Parts: sequence; structure tokens; C-alpha cells
Amino acid sequence: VTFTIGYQKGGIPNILKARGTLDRYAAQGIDFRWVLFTAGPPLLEAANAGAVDFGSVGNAPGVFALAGGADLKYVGVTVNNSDTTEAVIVPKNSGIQKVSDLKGKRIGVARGSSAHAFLYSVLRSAGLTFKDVTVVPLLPPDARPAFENGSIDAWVIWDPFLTTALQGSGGRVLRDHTGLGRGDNYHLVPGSVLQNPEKKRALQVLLAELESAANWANVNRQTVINQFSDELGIPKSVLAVTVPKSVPFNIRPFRTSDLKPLQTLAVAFREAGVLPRDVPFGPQTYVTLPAFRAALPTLGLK
Amino acid sequence: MTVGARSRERARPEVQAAGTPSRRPGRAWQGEWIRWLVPLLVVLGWQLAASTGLLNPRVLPAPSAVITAAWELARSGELGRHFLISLQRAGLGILIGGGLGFTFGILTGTFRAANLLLDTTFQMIRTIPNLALIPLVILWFGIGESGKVFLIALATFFPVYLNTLHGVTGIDPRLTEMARVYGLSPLDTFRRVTLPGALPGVLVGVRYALGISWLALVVSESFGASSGIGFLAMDAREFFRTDVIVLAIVIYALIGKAADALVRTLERRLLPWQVSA
Amino acid sequence: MTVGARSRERARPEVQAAGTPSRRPGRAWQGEWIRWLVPLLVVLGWQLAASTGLLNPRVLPAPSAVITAAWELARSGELGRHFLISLQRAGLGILIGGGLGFTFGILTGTFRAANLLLDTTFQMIRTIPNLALIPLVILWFGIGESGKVFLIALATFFPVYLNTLHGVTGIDPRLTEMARVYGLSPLDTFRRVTLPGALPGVLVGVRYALGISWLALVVSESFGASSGIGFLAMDAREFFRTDVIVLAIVIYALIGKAADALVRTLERRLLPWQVSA
Amino acid sequence: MSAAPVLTGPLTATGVPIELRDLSAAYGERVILQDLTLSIAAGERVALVGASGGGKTTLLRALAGLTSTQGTLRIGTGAPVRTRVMFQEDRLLPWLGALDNVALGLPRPDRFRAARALRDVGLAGRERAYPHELSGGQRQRVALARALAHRPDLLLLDEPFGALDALTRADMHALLDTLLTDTGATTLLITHDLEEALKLTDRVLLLADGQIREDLTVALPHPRRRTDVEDLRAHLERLLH
Amino acid sequence: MSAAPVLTGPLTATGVPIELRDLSAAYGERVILQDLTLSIAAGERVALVGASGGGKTTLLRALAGLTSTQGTLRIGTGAPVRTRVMFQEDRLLPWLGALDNVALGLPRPDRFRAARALRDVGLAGRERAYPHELSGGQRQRVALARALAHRPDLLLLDEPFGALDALTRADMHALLDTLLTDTGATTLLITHDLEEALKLTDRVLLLADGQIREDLTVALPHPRRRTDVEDLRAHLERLLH
Ligand SMILES: Nc1ncnc2c1ncn2[C@@H]1O[C@H](COP(=O)(O)OP(=O)(O)OP(=O)(O)O)[C@@H](O)[C@H]1O
Ligand SMILES: Nc1ncnc2c1ncn2[C@@H]1O[C@H](COP(=O)(O)OP(=O)(O)OP(=O)(O)O)[C@@H](O)[C@H]1O
Ligand SMILES: [Mg+2]
Ligand SMILES: [Mg+2]
Repeated sequence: VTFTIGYQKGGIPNILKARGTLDRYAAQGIDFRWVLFTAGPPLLEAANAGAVDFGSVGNAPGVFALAGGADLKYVGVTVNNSDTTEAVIVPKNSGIQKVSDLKGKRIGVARGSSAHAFLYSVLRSAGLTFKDVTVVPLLPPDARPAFENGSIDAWVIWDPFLTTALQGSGGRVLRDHTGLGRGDNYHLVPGSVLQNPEKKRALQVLLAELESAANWANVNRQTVINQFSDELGIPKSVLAVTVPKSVPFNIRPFRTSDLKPLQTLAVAFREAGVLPRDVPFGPQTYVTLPAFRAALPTLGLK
Repeated sequence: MTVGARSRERARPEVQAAGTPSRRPGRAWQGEWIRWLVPLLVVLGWQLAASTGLLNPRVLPAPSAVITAAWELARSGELGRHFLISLQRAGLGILIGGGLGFTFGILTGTFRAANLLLDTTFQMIRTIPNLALIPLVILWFGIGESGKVFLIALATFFPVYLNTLHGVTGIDPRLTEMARVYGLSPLDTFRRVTLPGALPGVLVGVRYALGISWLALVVSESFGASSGIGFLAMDAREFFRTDVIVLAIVIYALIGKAADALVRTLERRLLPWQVSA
Repeated sequence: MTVGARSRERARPEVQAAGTPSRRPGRAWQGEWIRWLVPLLVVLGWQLAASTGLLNPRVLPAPSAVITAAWELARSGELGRHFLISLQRAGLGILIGGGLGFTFGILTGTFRAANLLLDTTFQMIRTIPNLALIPLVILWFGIGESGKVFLIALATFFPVYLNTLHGVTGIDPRLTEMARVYGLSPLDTFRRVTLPGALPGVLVGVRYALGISWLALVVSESFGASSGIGFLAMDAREFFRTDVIVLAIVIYALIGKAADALVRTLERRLLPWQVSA
Repeated sequence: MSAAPVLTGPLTATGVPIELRDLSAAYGERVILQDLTLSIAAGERVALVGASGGGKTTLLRALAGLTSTQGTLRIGTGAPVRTRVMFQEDRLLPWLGALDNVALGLPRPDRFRAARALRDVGLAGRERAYPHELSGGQRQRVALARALAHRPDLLLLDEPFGALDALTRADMHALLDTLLTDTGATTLLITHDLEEALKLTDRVLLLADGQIREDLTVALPHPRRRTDVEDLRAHLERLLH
Repeated sequence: MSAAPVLTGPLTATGVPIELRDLSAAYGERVILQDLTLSIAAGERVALVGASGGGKTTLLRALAGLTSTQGTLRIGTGAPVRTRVMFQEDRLLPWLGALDNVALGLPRPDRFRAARALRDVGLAGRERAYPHELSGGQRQRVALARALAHRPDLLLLDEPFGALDALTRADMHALLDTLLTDTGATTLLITHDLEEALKLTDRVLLLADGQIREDLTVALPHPRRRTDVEDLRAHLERLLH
């Protein structure tokens, strides 16, 4: 069976791919393929179309996909351990000192990203709404020059772009996640994968190996930094900051309690006026697979 | 429209009673609706596939769903707003890009020195993707309207430029020679010879530019914009609104048809002398 | 190349001693290097601005930095790999898209029925952005090579189609009439009249298609790809590798130049009869 | 230029009869031919003369099926008719050399006739010249060679010798005369040269006001010399003035 | 067609002298003119005859400065020369009506001459017709009107009457004759019609083998009738054969 993994640069799947662990399953009849995506939405788009069997994304894209009626199911969570992986930043010499100063300012953010939701909660914490500011939709690569030349007054951005921007262009953190809850990462599959026993088995293998990879990365931090630096072209100085934030690398099965933050997010977007309808979160939107690594021996593989 | 040779030797009808007049306005109109045949069939087949469940609506929504989305967006005035702002950006971009493309096409077509100096440069800029230019555009123009218009102007420059240049070089050199011998002023040469001679080519460029301007809109509305058809399409993709995505595609197709009709009208108006018209 | 009228009445030189021959191969070559003048000046000015600190290197790296990046990528074989795979995708896409564009352009130019049936449909498809089509392409083709080639073929189809159609309709109808009277078979009509008559137009289309194929590469290599020049550019953009971004732009520009040179050669080869050549 | 040898080859052409009754043709409001009636026998050679803009070309185009008309237009006896037209302009394909232009549309086994025809019109050695590399008269001769190489049943010539000097013209006259005698094609020759009309054809038609105004039969043996037709010419000239 | 009235208007043209010495012209290897020497006085009317492909058009193009040559080519006395060419093809702009084609390049105050010229060549009422709506002879007359409306110092005509019937041609002869007498432009007329050459010009040049082979002066008063030139024509025809 062929099992296609959609991945983005810099996550646990990327570590697993670099290790090449999955190659040996070809002998067992499971042919893993890797496909790189630049962002979560297109990855889930491909998953919805059945071109990808597994994908890892931030917290927002999955919500939108489900809102759009995609037949996707959560199967795993990577818990975020840091409050500083995402922040609102302003130029160093900016007059903006506190969140309420954002009123009337232009804020660059990637629409539909976790940062978009984060901005919502940041504004709300200061009693503001999206109506009080000008939201400028900008993808990270486009936002950087806009931030540099003052086209936007503030930028909501995540790592590694956050650290790069702080190191490279004289930005200053205005507000991070402290006290506002963190955005986790999620692992999703198309519903069809779970109905196909062979694919489901491959999925379980993959999840188990992801867990192993996470454990390996926790003890081989420098190797991970080197690998990412080579592969992503990100300076080691940046990775030296961002990789420790991810520690401990982790992945675990999705639980019913994981629905809550997603629901909160959906409500935020609903109130922000970008989601046309409520998201039908419920038992049909996830599966809880048994403990990943522990399940490996039960799969009938050597 | 030329018509291919039919058979090697045509059997001539014995009696050609009351021969048909050469211009048949009735026939011409009669033909026009056929232009819509294929698009219509596509939509019909699509709706059929959707209704019979052949098509997964999660992946490609039924035409009826798209119409519903269109209706909702139109009722709220959203659609009109997005459309108008895009139209404005596209129009301005085409005016600037097309105007410059036309001007430089005439220049490089007419003057060898201009050709040597500029043509290679243009040919090199031509292949640089808009997407790759976005960071530079933001640097130069910020995130306001001017950057978007610049990208559209850039995209529409080349088809008009290339086809104008080709139109000018394709003018029968015997006519250019005649104009020289008859001492036409540069202005008269342009008005009487170069412009009308290049016009059919220029219009092909315009036709292409009208289309490409909407493609460039998608790119230029992907940054720093919260309005426009391109934004609508990209945003819908971001938020998984398949019905809106397809709606955007349909709108684009209709714009394509409108652009085509516009150029057809221009051709009829501007090229009355064309024997083949 | 046509040349504009110079002055209203040209003063004729009293004695035109040892008149110049009409073909000046020396002059022609002499002119060629001028084509590089403007690009060269741009690069020089850019390096100057960078060295004097006028230019923020975080924003636009100096040419020397770009050359370093190119050297590193080239040494590791990365650059060659990306380039070859893109070349392969572009080539295949052009072959398919250009071939179909040519075929359909001839068909709709020659047969009124084909024109009525298909032209509107093509004009409508034309304005649909590649970016908006990606979801459908993934649906139809998955995320392998075929989807990428499809997008390139789609993008190259239209310039070739439009210019072929225009080339065919631009053929002197008196020649078409003659061909009919002389009982040319459909094949002969195509080989002897339609094809050579449309060829200059077709080549303009090819010129455009060669350029646009690399633009389409950017879009098609933006999903599910980890190789190709388009991927290189988008990837670099993702992580602010400005040197690589600019390198990609330079590569695109050089590709544009190469495409231009290729079509120029084709024109010289295929159109030996052109009076203005 | 050497005296033109005969365009030889298998005799495939047979003349066809032509019957026009109440034929009218117009461009928009402008009526060119009005209720024109004319019969031409199979193999007959007919000259058509008339004022510039009088409708000669229009009539020729009607016979070739290129202009839509009203009334009766009957050509041949039902079988397919091989019509070839030498247009008033040369209509050479600019992208083909002289030989390829002449060979245009000739079935493969007849291709050899193209080179022969080109030689017969005095253009041996210029086979590969593009039309723009030929003089006006040379282009006209290529077009003539093209029309003749086809051996048509119905040959329509629209001022075929207008751009030729007297000597070349005489050669071409001889060439056409021989060819027509050999093949027996029904021929319509539009010309402004009365002498030419009288030398080459059996019947001279004067087209005026959309009608055949004069119909003069020339009953003289071929080939004719200039002196043979002197009287008739004077007569015709008087008619025309 | 009515007898053509005179193309009137201010007399701006003055003939220019022409001096060719050892003039040679070639297309690649093909030598067309070889060491040709010729003087034409200011205001002289010269006819150029010769075989098809003999180089007449090439010589005319050389005089118009359109062909590169070797040797001495001196036209006029240093002042700018207003040269107008009527080419062998009509070279009308397909996108302009007849009147606009004739008015081409005329300075604004002289525009009125365009309509008059069109009327003089018998095309009153066809001002707005596009070239493709005109007959071959009509197109040729538009081109003639265009050349004449300009009142050039040097008028170069390449077979200007080739597509005209005898009557129209006679009208055009009269028109040209009057115009030339009025303006005194130096004129070179290429023609295949010896009678035409003798009627209209003062000197007939025979071009052969890249050289002027015969140079015949015609010392008769204008306007001439056909009978005036009968003897000279017979003489010239003997020369040519
Ligand atoms: N497409 C057209 N539209 C309008 N009028 C036309 C068109 N073609 C020809 N005419 C007119 O029809 C008339 C007859 O034209 P035709 O070409 O038959 O003349 P002709 O006898 O061949 O003249 P010539 O000897 O000058 O070639 C002319 O007055 C011409 O202007
Ligand atoms: N561009 C060219 N390249 C090569 N040969 C050419 C070119 N133009 C003309 N010639 C040749 O030069 C010779 C002279 O041509 P030119 O047009 O001067 O003849 P002409 O005397 O005007 O003949 P005609 O009476 O047929 O018009 C011809 O043999 C012609 O084939
Ligand atoms: Mg005619
Ligand atoms: Mg000539």
C-alpha cells in the first residue's frame, strides 16, 4: 500500500523524514511517500481531495477545513510547551508600547492562520476588536518587507519567522501567548484512510515512528539544529533559539478534551466574521487511536 | 475567417438558382448562440454529475451550490464591491501596462536603435514571475494600491509589447517604403501606416492583456488586500470555501468572455477595412 | 525591421560614392552587444548601490552575494538538479500546451464551425488563474508530475492558440481564394498556405509561451514539489534567503534571454522568405 | 528570351460549355452585371474587353464560382469542372519559390510539368527565386505558368500579359496559342489589347453597362499574325469609341 | 469617362537634372545595372523601355534612392529634391479610402488637390472606397492620382497605365501630358507601350544588358496624336527585334 505524507518544513515529520526510518517498511509492503507543502491550507486541500493520506498543520487550518465540510479527522496532537513561539511584534523604535496602542494601527497577519486567531485574543485582552484596527492580510514572506519599510505598524508572526525577524530587522515583542493559551499542532487524516485497513495500519506505523522520532530529537538537539539549518536555509543562530522552545518534542493521541481549544478558536473566528457557519465539532471529527509506540508490536510487522 | 479547400475538384451545381447574397446577417446571428454550446454542456454535465452523486460535493460543489453562494454574496453587496475594486485595479493596470507596451512596441518596431537597446531587456524581465517579485514590489511601493497596479501593469505590458512589435515588423515593407518616398512626416507615418498596419496585432495583445490582467490580480491581491476578486478566491481557499472558489473561477470565465466580446467589438470598429472581417 | 520616415524631404547627398551594400553582416554583429547594454548597466548600478551602502543588503543583496549563492548551489549540484527538472517540466508542458494551442488555432482559424464551437470556451478558460485551479488540478491529477505539466500546458496553450488563430485569420484572403481555385487538397492547403502564412504569428505565440511556461512553473512547483527552480524561489522566499530569491530572478531573466534567442533563430530558419527579415 | 517551346504533356483537358442567363451581380447597392445572357461553346476561346471598372473581373469571378450571383449560371454538363484562374494580381505565395508556386496543387505525377512551364515562360534558372526577388513581369509569368501547367477544362485569364514588354508578350501569345490548340480548353481572356484579343481568340465580347454589348466572331485560322487582324482591329476600335 | 480636366493648382515643381556615371547595381551575384551612364536635363521627359526583368524597375529605384548602388548618382543641384514614385504595384494603404490614399503626405493646404486628382483620373464618387473595393484599373488610377497630386520635381512612373483599357488610357495620357507641360517636372516613364512612350516623352531609352542601349530623341510638339509617332514607332520596333 502507498501512504502519502504531507509535511511542512520544520516539524516532527520533517525530523522523521530526515532520519529515513520509514524506508524499511517498503519491505513490509508499505510504501511511504513524502510531499512537501508550504502551508497548512493547501496541505489539507490535498488531503480533502484524497491526494494526501496524512498531514500535520497548526490549529487554524483544520478548523476551516472542517467548517468547509472536509471529511478530515484529527488523529494526534503535538503539544506546544512555549508561550513565545508566536507574538505580536513592532519595530524597535515604535511608539506602540502596550496592546491598547494598536488601536487604529495597521497589523500584518496571515489570514486564516493561528496568528489570526491569536491576534483576536490579543485584541480582546485589551478590549479591542478587529474593527478597531486595520488587518492587512500578508503571508510571512510578504509581511517581512512590509514590516521593514513601515507599511505595517505591527506584525503577528510565528517561529521561525518570529526569531528571524527579531534577530534580523530590529523588531520588538509587544505581546506573546503568555496568559492567552497556546496553539498546539494537529495531525489529521482523510476519513477514507480509517476505512481502509491497510492504510489504517500504515497510519499507525507512522504515528508510532513519529513518536520515536520525537523522542530521538529530544536527545539529539544539535543534530536537529544542523539538519534544519541545512535543509531550510535558516541560520543556526535562529534555530538555536527556536528548537529549544519546541522541546520536548512530542506527539500523542487526540483526546476528547482536545476539542475544547479548537472550539474556542472556531468561536473566535466566527465572531471575527470570517467563518460563515459553526463548526460541527464532535465525535465524528476525531479518532483516538491506541498509544502510538506501544501499539507497534500489535501491527504484525517485524 | 478563411475556409479550407473542400475537395480537390468541386462538383459545380448545374443550376445555381437565385444565388445567395454574400452577406448574411441572419446566418451570422444564428451562429452566435452556438458559441455558448460547449460552456452550457459543461455546466449541465457538472450539475448532472453532482445531482446523481457522481461528484463529491466536498470536492467540487454543484452549480446550484455555487449559484447560492453567488446569490448570498451578491445580496450582501460583497460581490459587487470585490468586483468593482478588482475592475478598477485591472483597468488602471491595463491602461498603464498596455499603454507602455504599445508605446515601446512601436518604438522598438520602428527604430533599430530602440530595438537593440531595449528589446533584450524586456525579454529578460518578461520571464520573471510576479510571485517572485512581490517582496521587491512591497519594498518599492508598500502595500497600497500602487504595488498592485504595478504588478498588473507589468503583466499586461508584455503581451501588448510583443504583439505590437510583431504587428509593426509585419507591415508590408513595400508600404513603409512608399510612405518614405512620399515624404510622410513621422507623425503621419505613425498615424497612416504604422498604427493601422500594426492594429490587428495590437488587438491580439490587448485581448491577451485583458485576460492576463485578471490572472495578475490574483497575485497582487494575495498580499495586503482585503478586497477584490483575487482576494475572494485566495481567501476562500484559505477558509476552505469550495463553493466560493468555484464561484471565483466562474466569474473569471465570464470576465474572459466579456473581454473577448470587447475585443471583438473593437476589431469590428477599428478594422473596417479588413477584407476577411 | 521597418524604419520610420526621417524628414519630410530628404536632402539627397550630391555624390553617393561607392554606395553601401544593402546587407551589412559586420554592422549586424556590431549591434548585437548593445542588446546587453541595459542589463549590464542595471547590474553595475546595483552593485554600486550595494557597495556604497545605499542598498540595505537584507532587502536586496549585492550581485556579489548572489554570485556567491549561485556558486554554492552550483557546486553542490543543487542548482543543476533544480534547473534540469524544471526544464523537463517546462519542455513537456510547452510541447503539449503549445502543440494543442497550435492545432486548435489552426482549426478555429480554418473552420468556422470549430470557431463557433470552441473559441468562446477557450476564451473563457483563458482567464481562470492557475492559482485558482490548483485545487481542481490536485483533484484530477493528484500531486505528481502530471498536474504540474498540466498547469504549464494550460498556461502555454493560450498564447500559442491566440497567435496561431490570429496568424491564420491574417492570411491574405486572396491567397486562400487562389488555393481553393487551384484545387489544393486540405493537406496541401495547410502545408502550403495556412502554415507558412500563420508561422510568423505562431512564433510570436511560441515566444510568449516560452516565457510564460517558467511563470507557470512557479505556481505548479508551489504545491507538492521539492525540486525545480520555482520551488527554489518559493522556498527561499519562505525563509528570507534574499540572495537565493534574487538568484532565482536572475535565472529567470537569463532563461528569458535564452528563449528569445531561440525564437530569433527559429524565425531566421523558418521565415527565409520574409522580405523584412 | 528564346522562342517559347510548347508546353507538352498528356492531353487531359476538354473544354466545357458555358451558359449564362439573366445573370446579375452587385456589391451592395452597386450593380455590376445586370441580366447578362451569354453562351460559350465547349472549347471556344473568348476575349472579354471593356472599360476599367466595367465588371470584367466580376464576370470572371462569377464563372469561377467566387462571386455570388443571381440568375442562371451553368458550366459544363454536370461532371466536375477543372477551372483555373489567372487573377489580375499575381497571387503568388510569398513563401514559396517560383517552381513551388507553379507546382502548387499539381498531383504528384504531374509535377514535372511545373518545371517545364516555368521554362516555357522564360524563367529557367529562376526556379528558386522568391516572388519578391522577381520583377513585375516575371511574377506575372510565374502566375501564367501556374495556370497553364494545370491543363484546366476552363481557363480564365485576367489580363495575363499586362506587365510584359512587346517581345516577351509575343512569346507568351505563341505559348498560349499552342497550348489552347493542343488542349481545347474553354478560355476566357480579359485583355485591354484588341490586337491580342483578335490574335488569340475566336470571339471578342465587349462588356458595358453590365451587359454584353458587342459579340464579334473572329473566323481566322491560328496562329494569326498581326497583319491578319488589322482590319478587324480598326473595326473594333471604331465600335469602342 | 469624361475627358480629364487639368490638374490645376500653384506651380511648385521645377524639374531637376540627373547625372549617372558608371552606375552599377546588383542583387547578390546577379548584376542588374553595369557601369550605366546617363544624363537627363532638368524638366526632360524620358521613357524607359526594355525586356521584362531587364532592370528598369531597378534603375528607377536607384533614382529614388531605394536601392544601393555603386558609382555616381547625382540628382538635382544640392537642394532637397521632391521625388514621387508610382510603383509597379499600386501600393495603396488597404486601410485608407481612395481619397485618403491620394491625400497621403500632402501638406494640409494642398489637400484639396487630392479630391481634384481623384476626379481627374475618373474616380469621382469613389472617394471612400477601400482599395479592395476597387477594380485593378481603378486602383492603378488611384496610385496615379497620388503621384500626380504631389507636384514633384522628379516624377518616376513604373508602368502607370498597364491595367487600363485603351479609352481610359488615352484619358490618362492627356492628363499626364497636360500636367507635365504645366509643371515641368523631370519625368521617367517606364512602359511597354512604344506608342505611349513616343506620345508622352521627348526621349526614349532602351535598357538592355544593364546599359542604355538606345537613346532616341523625339522632337515633336505636344500634345501628339498617334499618327504623329507612327514612323518613329515602326523604327523603334525594328530596333527592338
Ligand atoms: N468588393 C467590392 N465592393 C464594392 N465594389 C466593388 C468591389 N469589387 C469591385 N467593385 C466595383 O465593381 C466594379 C467592377 O469591378 P471589376 O473588378 O469587375 O472591374 P474590371 O472590369 O475588372 O475593371 P479593370 O479593368 O479595372 O480591372 C468597379 O466599379 C469596382 O469598383
Ligand atoms: N530582391 C531581388 N533579389 C534578387 N533578384 C532580384 C531582386 N529584385 C529584382 N531582381 C532581379 O533583377 C532583375 C531586374 O529586375 P527589375 O524589377 O528591375 O526588372 P524590370 O525591368 O522592371 O522588369 P519588368 O518589366 O518585368 O518589371 C530581374 O531579373 C529580377 O529577377
Ligand atoms: Mg479587372
Ligand atoms: Mg519592373
